[in-house]
Amino acid sequence: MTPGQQRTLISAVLGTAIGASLGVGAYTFVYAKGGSYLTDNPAACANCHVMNDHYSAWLKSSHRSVAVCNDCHTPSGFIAKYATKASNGFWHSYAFTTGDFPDPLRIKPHNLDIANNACQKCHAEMTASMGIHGGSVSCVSCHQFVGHME
Amino acid sequence: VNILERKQEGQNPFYRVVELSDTTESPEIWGANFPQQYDDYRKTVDQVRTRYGGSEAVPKTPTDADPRSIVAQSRLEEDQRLKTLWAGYAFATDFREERGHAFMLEDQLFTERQTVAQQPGTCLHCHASVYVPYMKAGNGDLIKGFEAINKLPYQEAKNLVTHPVACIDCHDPKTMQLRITRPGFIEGIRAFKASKGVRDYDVNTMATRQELRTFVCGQCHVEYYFQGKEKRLTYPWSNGLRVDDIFQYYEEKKFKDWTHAETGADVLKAQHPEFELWNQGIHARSGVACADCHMPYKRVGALKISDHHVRSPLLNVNHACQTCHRWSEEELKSRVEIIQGRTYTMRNIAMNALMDLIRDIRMARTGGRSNESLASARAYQRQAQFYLDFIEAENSMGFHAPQEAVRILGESVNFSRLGQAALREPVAERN
Amino acid sequence: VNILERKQEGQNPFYRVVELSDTTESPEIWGANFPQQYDDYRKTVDQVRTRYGGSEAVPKTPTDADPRSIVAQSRLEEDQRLKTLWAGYAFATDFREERGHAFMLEDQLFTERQTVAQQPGTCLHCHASVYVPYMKAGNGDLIKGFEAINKLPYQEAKNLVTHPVACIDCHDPKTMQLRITRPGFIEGIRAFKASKGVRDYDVNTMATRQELRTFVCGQCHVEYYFQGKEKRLTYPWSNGLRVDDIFQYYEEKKFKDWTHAETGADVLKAQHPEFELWNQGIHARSGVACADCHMPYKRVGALKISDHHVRSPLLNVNHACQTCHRWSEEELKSRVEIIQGRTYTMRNIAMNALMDLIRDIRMARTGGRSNESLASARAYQRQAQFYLDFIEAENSMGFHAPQEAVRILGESVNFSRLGQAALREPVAERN
Ligand code: HEC
Ligand code: HEC
Ligand code: HEC
Ligand code: HEC
Ligand code: HEC
Ligand code: HEC
Ligand code: HEC
Ligand code: HEC
Ligand code: HEC
Ligand code: HEC
Ligand code: HEC
Ligand code: HEC
Ligand code: HEC
Ligand code: HEC
Ligand SMILES: [Ca+2]
Ligand SMILES: [Ca+2]
Repeated sequence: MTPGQQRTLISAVLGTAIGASLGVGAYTFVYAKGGSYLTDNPAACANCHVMNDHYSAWLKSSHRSVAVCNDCHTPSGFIAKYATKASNGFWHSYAFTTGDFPDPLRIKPHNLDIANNACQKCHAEMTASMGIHGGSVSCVSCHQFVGHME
Repeated sequence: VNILERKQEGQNPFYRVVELSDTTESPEIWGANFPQQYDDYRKTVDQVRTRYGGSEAVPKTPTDADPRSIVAQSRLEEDQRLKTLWAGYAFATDFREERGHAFMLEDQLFTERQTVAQQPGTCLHCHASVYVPYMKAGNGDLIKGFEAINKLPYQEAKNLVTHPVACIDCHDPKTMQLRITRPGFIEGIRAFKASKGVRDYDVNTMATRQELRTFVCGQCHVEYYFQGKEKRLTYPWSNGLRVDDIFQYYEEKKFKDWTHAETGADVLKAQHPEFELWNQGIHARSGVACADCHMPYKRVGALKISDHHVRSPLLNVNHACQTCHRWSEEELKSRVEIIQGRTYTMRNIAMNALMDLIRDIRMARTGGRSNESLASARAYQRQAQFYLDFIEAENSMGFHAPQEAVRILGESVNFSRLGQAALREPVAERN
Repeated sequence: VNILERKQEGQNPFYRVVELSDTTESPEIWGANFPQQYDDYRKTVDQVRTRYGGSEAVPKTPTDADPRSIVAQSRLEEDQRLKTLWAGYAFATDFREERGHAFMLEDQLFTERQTVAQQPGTCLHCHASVYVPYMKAGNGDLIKGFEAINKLPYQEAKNLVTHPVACIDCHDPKTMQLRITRPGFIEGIRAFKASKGVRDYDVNTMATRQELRTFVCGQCHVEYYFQGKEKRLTYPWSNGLRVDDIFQYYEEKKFKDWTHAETGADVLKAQHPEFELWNQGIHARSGVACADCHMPYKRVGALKISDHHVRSPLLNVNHACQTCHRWSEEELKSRVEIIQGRTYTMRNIAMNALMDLIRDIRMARTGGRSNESLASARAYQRQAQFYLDFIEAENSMGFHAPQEAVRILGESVNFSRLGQAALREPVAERN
């Protein structure tokens, strides 16, 4: 199997597993292409209209050709990555179904940390010099638009 | 709602259940096609107070003269100095905090300012749905209708209108696009553009959509005066939109609103220059329109619609501000209040300086000084008063242009204090 | 280059070719480890002018007293009113636009303010690399060394220092972390935090990294005075950082910098309160540090480093502003200039008001008025002058806190004009 196929398989398996285990309405899960939560295809995120804005903002961003949603919105590491997808997937599906979520969307602190750390996945070298002081700085405080051009 | 409905909402826009024409005035009919906007539109009856804005619902016993059972709080009672500021003018008898659009017609009908003074039909331009009445009175010619109704006495003209500002005052019934229906703005913005070298500016064909999201409000939220005996509504913009340009305009026209009862100075009344002040601010510079903050988009299912509950953005921070600013609601509110607090501080310093000047001129006058010897002090009062009132009458307590608002108040202080000096013996001349 | 190649270059950012200790003063040695930062650091010799900032290189013939062949333009010549403002104080003899860090030591050594007045060693705190000298003079105790050198006459103390601000003044040589080395700030910020209820604040252990990116600058870019005969450098922050808090502090201490030559008023000199004014601004509120704008990151190959060419951000808008603001360089520049222009307008109005007051007091004085009858006017001058100077001495022409800057100037106008009134017969008392 190519890595790609492997991924899809894992996704499928995990998908149903998480879907069931977390009790996401199977209907919702399938209907909203919940499986898409487990692929890395950005278009998949946009299966929910509420994600459309961010999808199109991402298309305009400097990262469209270098980073997909999951590069920034899921931590590195297999388990962590799918755990996050599962919880976000669950909560987003849940929120989406109940319609109970803030407008405009606001990234939650936990997910903002994930995004901030994600930068390091690719820019560790570039920012090594910044690191040498210890103490943290938020990439997003300056680079707010890298993932989503306004 | 379940997810299936959401997906559908995603596709369908509006159902046209009735046909709207250029004479369909009643919002209720428009509401059949656009129920969500209509529902929000009707919410402007709500009265909620913010630190410096919103409005408070004050109960009052209805009379024949004034059948209103609820009004907004009196600004004159909140700050007695305003009575001195406007001594001899209708505003000194009744001036209240403004409230939602739903009240605009009744508040104009029943303000005591109507009983102490004879007002012209012109007043209706900004307090009623006048588009259809103007077109009728002008047999299809908006400007002619405008001129005809301006001339009528208010008590006669008022019978020609039925609604507060309505859908048709901002929208083209066929396309629903924004449309400017107010002659005052059409002519005012043309004069302003001319001063910038743009000739024959026609707002409805030349303005961008984003500009119209501000201009529809600029139809009324502006400084104005009644020109000549035709009482033609005029926006004093041919020198520019800054307070200095507008004051210079009135100087050139030698215009006065009234003669101050205590000092005999020919003074001016500034009125709600939201559009003008906003123009000097960073948001205008950044292309942020009135509607972006006062009618922000909100999500209804899959749809994003403009919130037609026009109100203080501080009552709706999350939609009004957080689309552009990542700060928490609390933080955004305190940022506004810091800006407003600074403005309020300077506003009071300027107010006290002007009270001192008015007292001095009054005493010098009763002390029997000649008009010549009072002329300079009165000229200072005229300018100090207009600059102060420009920010006092503007309704964001400086938020629309924080630094400019305080600059204007600072200049007002200077004029008031110079006026006082003009009444006193210069030190130079003593022994 | 693609991101892979970058990886290669990027492996380890800096090669430690020399060991740095707590006594390594010379930047050149540090430069061996950090060549890029060192190169930029040396660029602070550049002199480029902006509308209100930067500096202009003015040639001058070297003398024994002052061997400098190039200085910055004289602010006194640009605005003669400053000579009246500071009449009787050293600043009236020589005051120039400030320039890059590279010049800080020589400009202090050779300013004419040194020849007309006897200065203490305290001056060096902010114009030289004093960390190592302080440690030496205090046998390892920074504060003791600070106290010892404060007391020395400047001409003696100056022999203890060699460099302008150097790496070791901002960095820990072992970790390269930012570190506060200035007693004035360590004690000043502690007093300020105490006023906010935070006890025993220790800046080097309790400040966040982002705070340090501002505090290292706050070591020197602040209002200060010399306390008592020990000439202890003190930052007047125990009531707070706003101009009103600082003025109140000096009132309580009954402190004066000098007695005004023309009016006999006990007045104060404000000096570069960048840190204090920044604190009142929207950028501070948003967590934007001095270094973010004056030492923005720049990309060098695979690394991003802090631009150690500390200068006006208007000479580096692209790095300094555009990461956060998506506007064109031209647009950002004009936004700054609009803010600065408004501040400059009010600054001139306040300056003229103060000139009028000074003239009045002078005349009343030569006219033989008693000190009692001048007391009130002099008190107004003291406050008007401090408020005006607070913005005049601050170096961003209001940009660091636009609305607050104009608020302060507006209050200054009020004080000056009230002072004039205090010298004149009140109108009330005439016939
Ligand atoms: C290069 C990194 C990056 C990529 C790629 C990226 N994002 Fe984001 N995203 C961010 C950051 C950073 C934030 C937080 C923005 C902020 O705090 O202002 C964010 C915020 C969000 C938010 C919350 C809304 C908000 O503004 O707080 C959503 C929803 C979102 N992203 C969805 C997506 C989707 C869907 C995709 C793919 C189409 C995507 N993101 C791709 C970095 C990225
Ligand atoms: C089932 C529909 C749906 C799909 C598919 C979806 N989202 Fe979301 N997303 C939502 C909803 C609803 C919210 C608002 C949740 C809230 O804020 O409570 C949301 C919020 C977010 C947020 C910001 C709020 C937070 O939790 O921090 C991020 C980031 C985000 N989504 C990223 C993604 C990414 C990345 C994908 C694709 C891997 C994706 N979403 C796919 C519905 C969806
Ligand atoms: C999946 C890898 C990846 C992730 C995750 C990622 N980046 Fe990037 N980033 C890149 C690549 C590749 C480039 C393009 C480099 C080039 O242009 O040479 C880039 C370019 C950039 C640039 C320069 C272009 C611009 O937009 O100014 C910035 C700044 C940047 N990234 C910041 C961030 C931040 C902040 C985050 C996290 C919120 C982030 N990146 C997350 C790979 C990534
Ligand atoms: C204080 C503001 C600030 C912070 C915080 C910050 N950056 Fe930057 N970053 C900048 C500036 C300014 C540049 C200069 C870009 C240039 O040289 O044109 C830059 C450049 C970059 C670049 C190279 C852009 C290019 O031209 O390819 C990357 C990648 C980057 N930053 C990533 C990050 C990451 C990851 C973080 C968090 C660890 C971060 N930045 C934190 C301001 C900041
Ligand atoms: C960037 C957001 C923003 C923009 C753009 C804006 N405003 Fe405002 N406006 C505010 C805020 C904030 C207040 C203060 C509300 C308060 O004090 O409760 C305010 C107050 C007002 C008030 C008084 C409201 C009340 O509750 O008493 C009026 C009227 C007003 N604005 C009209 C306008 C007009 C007309 C325009 C366009 C010319 C405009 N605004 C543009 C944010 C904005
Ligand atoms: C150019 C448009 C315009 C014209 C003409 C106009 N108004 Fe208004 N009026 C407004 C706006 C906008 C407000 C709300 C903002 C405010 O109150 O400052 C308002 C508020 C009011 C209020 C409620 C607040 C208060 O002042 O007590 C009354 C009453 C009122 N107007 C009466 C009148 C009368 C009487 C006339 C004619 C002499 C008139 N208006 C002419 C635009 C106008
Ligand atoms: C036809 C004239 C007219 C137009 C057009 C108009 N307004 Fe008003 N507006 C008024 C009047 C009059 C009042 C005061 C009503 C009262 O006090 O009875 C008012 C009140 C307000 C208030 C104060 C509400 C409160 O609670 O204090 C806000 C905010 C406001 N308008 C914003 C806007 C915005 C934004 C637009 C454009 C989208 C707009 N207005 C268009 C005439 C108008
Ligand atoms: C004071 C001005 C004003 C009035 C009165 C007004 N609208 Fe609007 N309306 C707007 C603005 C501004 C927009 C945003 C238009 C845009 O962005 O192009 C808008 C947008 C709309 C839209 C487009 C969808 C949306 O919500 O953005 C509809 C439909 C609409 N209005 C219906 C109505 C109806 C029905 C009424 C009467 C009950 C009404 N409007 C009264 C100013 C007004
Ligand atoms: C459509 C975008 C948009 C909206 C909506 C918006 N702002 Fe802004 N705001 C901006 C921009 C752009 C700036 C200028 C600074 C910049 O370029 O980032 C700004 C600046 C500010 C500032 C700093 C200016 C100053 O004078 O200190 C404050 C405070 C602020 N906004 C508050 C608000 C509040 C409160 C609201 C809602 C009532 C709001 N904004 C709505 C875009 C917006
Ligand atoms: C948001 C950006 C920003 C921040 C943060 C900032 N400044 Fe500035 N600063 C400016 C601008 C813009 C100017 C005006 C430069 C000019 O007129 O050429 C300026 C001017 C100055 C000047 C005069 C520069 C000259 O060329 O004459 C000094 C000194 C200064 N700032 C120090 C500081 C200090 C110390 C801090 C922190 C306490 C600080 N600044 C924070 C943007 C900033
Ligand atoms: C040891 C004291 C000291 C420290 C620490 C210090 N400065 Fe300065 N700074 C000065 C002096 C003194 C001058 C004036 C030099 C002269 O005119 O000869 C100056 C000048 C400047 C200028 C004016 C440059 C010009 O072209 O006009 C800027 C900008 C500036 N400093 C910013 C900063 C920033 C930002 C920091 C912190 C990163 C900082 N300074 C730290 C003492 C200091
Ligand atoms: C608390 C720190 C501090 C102390 C103490 C200090 N300075 Fe400065 N000095 C600065 C800063 C910061 C600047 C640059 C900003 C400015 O010029 O406003 C400066 C600028 C100068 C300049 C160049 C601009 C000008 O004024 O001509 C001279 C000369 C100068 N100082 C002399 C002195 C003398 C003499 C003393 C002692 C009596 C002294 N300084 C004490 C911080 C300080
Ligand atoms: C006036 C204060 C000041 C002086 C003097 C100074 N630096 Fe820095 N330096 C900073 C600041 C601020 C940072 C950013 C630190 C951070 O973000 O944690 C920095 C960062 C650095 C870094 C980390 C990488 C980077 O560029 O961000 C190095 C290495 C460095 N400086 C070397 C030096 C050297 C070598 C000298 C002397 C030639 C020097 N510094 C002088 C303030 C200063
Ligand atoms: C690290 C981010 C950052 C940097 C760097 C930065 N700003 Fe800002 N700026 C902000 C924020 C945040 C605000 C507040 C408005 C908001 O919340 O969007 C703001 C507000 C402003 C405003 C509106 C405030 C007012 O008083 O009108 C102007 C103008 C501005 N910035 C100009 C600049 C300039 C010029 C520079 C560079 C010298 C700069 N900024 C650097 C983040 C930044
Ligand atoms: Ca109101
Ligand atoms: Ca300078």
